[in-house]
Amino acid sequence: MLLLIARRLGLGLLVALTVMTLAFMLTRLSGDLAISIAGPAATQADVEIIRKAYGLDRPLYVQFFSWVGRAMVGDFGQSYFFKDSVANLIARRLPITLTLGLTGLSLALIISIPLGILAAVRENTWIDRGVTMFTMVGQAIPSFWLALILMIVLGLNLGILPISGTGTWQHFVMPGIVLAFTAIPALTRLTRSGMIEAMASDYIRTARAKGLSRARIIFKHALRNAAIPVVSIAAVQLGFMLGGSIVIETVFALHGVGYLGWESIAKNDFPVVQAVVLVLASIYIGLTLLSDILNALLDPRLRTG
Amino acid sequence: MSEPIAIQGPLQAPLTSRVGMTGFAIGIAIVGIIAVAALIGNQFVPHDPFTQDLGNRLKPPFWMEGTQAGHLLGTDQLGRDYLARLVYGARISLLIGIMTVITSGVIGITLGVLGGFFGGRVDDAVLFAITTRLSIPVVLVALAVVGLMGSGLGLVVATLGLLLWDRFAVVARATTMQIRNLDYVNAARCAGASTMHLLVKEIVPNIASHLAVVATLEMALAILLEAALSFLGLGVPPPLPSWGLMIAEGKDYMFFSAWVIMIPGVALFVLVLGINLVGDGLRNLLGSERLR
Amino acid sequence: MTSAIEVRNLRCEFRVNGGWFAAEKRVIAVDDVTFRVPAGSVLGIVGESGCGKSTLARLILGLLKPTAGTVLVDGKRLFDLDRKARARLIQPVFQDPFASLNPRHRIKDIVALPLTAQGTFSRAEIERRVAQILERVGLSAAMGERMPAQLSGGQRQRAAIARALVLEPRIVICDEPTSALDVSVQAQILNLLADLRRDLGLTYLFISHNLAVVEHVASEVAVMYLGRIVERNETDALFRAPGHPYTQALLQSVLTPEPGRGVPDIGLGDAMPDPSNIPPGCRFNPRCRIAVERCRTVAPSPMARPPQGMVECHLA
Amino acid sequence: MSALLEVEDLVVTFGGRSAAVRGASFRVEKGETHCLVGESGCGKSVTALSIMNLLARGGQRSAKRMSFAGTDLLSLSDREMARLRGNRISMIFQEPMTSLNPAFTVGSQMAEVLTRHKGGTRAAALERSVELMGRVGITAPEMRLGQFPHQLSGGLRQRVMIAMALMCDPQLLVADEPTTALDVTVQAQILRLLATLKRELGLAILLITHDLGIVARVADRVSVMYAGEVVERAPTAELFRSPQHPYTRGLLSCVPVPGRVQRDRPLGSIPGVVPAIGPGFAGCAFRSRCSQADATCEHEIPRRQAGGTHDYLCRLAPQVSEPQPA
Repeated sequence: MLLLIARRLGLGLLVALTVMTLAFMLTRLSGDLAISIAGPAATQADVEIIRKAYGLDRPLYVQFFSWVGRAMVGDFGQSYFFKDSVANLIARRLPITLTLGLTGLSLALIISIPLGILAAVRENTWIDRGVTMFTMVGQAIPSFWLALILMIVLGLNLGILPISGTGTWQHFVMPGIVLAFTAIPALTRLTRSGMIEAMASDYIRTARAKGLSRARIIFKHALRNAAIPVVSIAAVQLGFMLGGSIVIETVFALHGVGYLGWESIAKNDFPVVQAVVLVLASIYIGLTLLSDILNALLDPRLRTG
Repeated sequence: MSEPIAIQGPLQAPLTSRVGMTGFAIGIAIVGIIAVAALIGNQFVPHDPFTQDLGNRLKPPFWMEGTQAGHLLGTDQLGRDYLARLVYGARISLLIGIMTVITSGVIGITLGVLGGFFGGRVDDAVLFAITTRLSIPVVLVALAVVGLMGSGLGLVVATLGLLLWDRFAVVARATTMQIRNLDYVNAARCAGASTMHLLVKEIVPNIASHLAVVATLEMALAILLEAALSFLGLGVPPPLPSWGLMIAEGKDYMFFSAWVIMIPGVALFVLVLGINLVGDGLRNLLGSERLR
Repeated sequence: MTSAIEVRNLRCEFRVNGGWFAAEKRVIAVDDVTFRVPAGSVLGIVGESGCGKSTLARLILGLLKPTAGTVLVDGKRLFDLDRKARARLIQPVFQDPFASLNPRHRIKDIVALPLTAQGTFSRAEIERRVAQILERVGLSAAMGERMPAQLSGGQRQRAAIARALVLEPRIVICDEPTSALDVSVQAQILNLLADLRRDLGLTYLFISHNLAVVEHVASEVAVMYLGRIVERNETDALFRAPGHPYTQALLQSVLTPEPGRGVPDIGLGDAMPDPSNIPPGCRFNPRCRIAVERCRTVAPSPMARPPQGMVECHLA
Repeated sequence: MSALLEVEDLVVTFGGRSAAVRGASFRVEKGETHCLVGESGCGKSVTALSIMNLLARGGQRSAKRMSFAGTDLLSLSDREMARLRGNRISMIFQEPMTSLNPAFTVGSQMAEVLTRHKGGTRAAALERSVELMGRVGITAPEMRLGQFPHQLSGGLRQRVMIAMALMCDPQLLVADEPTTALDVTVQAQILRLLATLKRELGLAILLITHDLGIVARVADRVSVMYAGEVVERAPTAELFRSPQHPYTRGLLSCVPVPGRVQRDRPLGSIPGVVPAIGPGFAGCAFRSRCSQADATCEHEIPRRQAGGTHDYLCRLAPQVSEPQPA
């Protein structure tokens, strides 16, 4: 088991390294960084000074390895725009994104699991069709547009929630709802299909042949098996939600990591862009590992040989 | 590697319900109407989507008071005809959706089928590529590419195409693995068929229906992502009327004239819903509910 | 005379990932198997699930690479033959007729595949041969135009047999060809296979878990247990006087339709065979009711058994 | 005398379309083993499931009579029927590999049957589980309690299923192809076990199978099913001695019997395939495959007697015959 975890960590590291390479190449795609940092009004001399100051005159591979080497120990360099260390910036912004992500995930699970169960046990009734329709609608609503509508309805018309900013817990309600909506359709359908599959299985037929009550059949025998993929995928889903929070943070002016990413892209602040990509990727990698471990713990077939 | 997608056997009896088929029909109708509008709609709209008319700014659509005759859906903040822009925007959305699906489909299906069929080292490499791709935050990277390289329709298509192949690869790989050891593939091998024949004639036709479902999902996703990128100002450049960009441009006026974001938003929603209904119909036809 | 099939010291191992909390397992599916099948005869291979009989079939068809040992088909090494030459010599009929026909192709295209893969036949020739073989296996020309889903299990298995024979191979590997069929259809297929063998002079390797079926079709029978052939002999001799306690138990457990005889006590314990954990000594010893101390430590070597056979048992 | 289980004119339809069972009738007496035999699709499993009221969604059952120990099963509510299942009627299935819940231990799955129907503590239920596991020949039952199904072999799982079915001392055990998925040596062990339990506990068994060998060795009485009908009913010995229905005769001739094999002779076989039975089908369903069919077979077929407890569904008069050579 330890060996396997070690192997998975190794794989994760390799993935992270690949992502770093890609992120580095990405920021070099735009041509001469010194020129874009210096801005349109700069003279040739200004550009040269900037090039030296940021170490951009060194060969690409030297720049790359020096960045990788320092990133390994948590030093992502200095932000050009914010005049602060990138590590500090991210450390300050990350809690906000994590709060948002966890709020969104919790809301999504609270809504989608009961809905999925309900649809499954009422398969092919109007309740099931209603739930399916709800998931289709949820999948089709653009999240930024939903955010704007909530702002108009909850913020302006009803005036019960703040429209944007980071100050209080109320500021997380609307973004949390919008983020939850990005995961609810998938999680609901997964719960539903898992439950339908379980309810049609041989062991549920056995449970019925044993004369067990309907509640026990649904909530003990079927749900336990249907929940395994849902729980393990929830972890992966959180990774996707953190990655997708950039749009929502930007709309609500929530100063998390995603917002930071958007700002730094707009400002050509490439050390920050690189670091944000890397941090989000690392979180995702960690969550997939967690998901695999959860899966193994929940499924006795994987737990015991 | 956790695979969020599980697939039931391709040989399962089709499970069709009348209700499911109604959705399928509605979906095809929606996508069909929008496609027709995108192709020839501009013939029927008396305005140009780019002509500004600053004297007629923010005129509301026909069902509201103060509407302007001739501008069925009103005008935007620069007095451009909203209907004309909406029709032009449909063209952009569909173009992006289709081009992205083609690009990402070619990449993803090739990787997935090869990994699933050959297994071993090839599969390790494919799996690594998929894992790496999944760990990259799509929106951020797409924004960064467009932000750093300059915006443009072609660039958006290329970026999304290179980023959205993961689900094609995962599904193609999983279904191929299921099929590659079935006895009809073994029988074809024993019949002396070439590897190319096995891949193209025995495997791909049997996973094609699953891939068609993925294609609808990816098309919907690409359209939504393009809208999001344009909304954030790093997608299709103005004055092209992408629906996402129309929402972004209307954002400043939404508290007073909510319709400026409602009209392009609803259009986006209906198109994506239509595509999803088509996908769901296909899925019902296949009886593979877990193919998300 | 060269044998149609000759297998020497064949061995096949798999590595099975044990999951998160268990060690990787090494499964020995086929363990040092040697035998010859003379041209024109039928070797039946019997054994329970997991004994390696299907793996053996796959090795002889070249679908799996052996860990060690050689397979000679018609006197030539299997892996020296290219795919087309191999296809001309040896063809399979698989168990499940619902899985062995590509659901997206028409029956006549499926049957034609061995011919088209050769690349040397004209279209007219292919059509002529397909029509001929379809008729020979009892399918009408109209059946050839259908998709597999439109055929019954027995008809599908006829199509699979047609595909196997269209290239006129010398050898057919039948891997449980009737196990998925109902008994009335099973009889049709067995009769068809017997006719074809007689008329075309074919050699069969016939794999089945059903002893009665094997007795009906095979001229010689090999019994497999945990990857090894533990007894082999001419069919009549083996069924009349089985030497290995496992063969005896297998024969006893066949329930013939004779009312009033009850279910025999075959005296095997519930130590089920596990190919990832083969016991030392004789691999059958944990289930054997006559096992002695030597059986637990020393693996028996093959001993001749009249008239033509062998058995691997210290006590036979 | 009333039988333990009486089924008369059972009809089962799915989604209102074609009927899977078309008027099946049979009786299971107390303490006897009754076999329902037939090929795939003949409706034998559906019959068993409809007795248990376990039909898959869309399945509709109706019957002139379906009673168990004097109770009319058709009039019971779902809740009342659930109280009967696992308690006075138990059922085991074909696939021991998938019939146990992979997420729970063997012990917890067994114990819940007793606590559900008889109440009592979990500890007492576990004790009873151990006792029954010993009874069905599972070695080291205490250790098995804490194991998960995937850790057991197929034969062991089927023994667990049987032990679980016995938890509440049922009067009837419905066994749907209980050995089909098992190896022949394990099959013999499981069938011996069922025979022993029947003898020692006075248990009646309704055994569903396609295997005439099993029928011959374990059944007291047999009902042969074809295309949703019971075409012949007889005591076992009599059925094998003088089968009357052409289908039964054909079926018997198809089975290769070890030791009586003539390798150069073809096996007997039944030509053709089971026809699709649509609504409005009348007459004998076997006529398209029967060598003795004539025009009268297209009309209603009477049930003929061939002895006190032997009857069959065919126009042909009963004949005394030697057993079919195999």
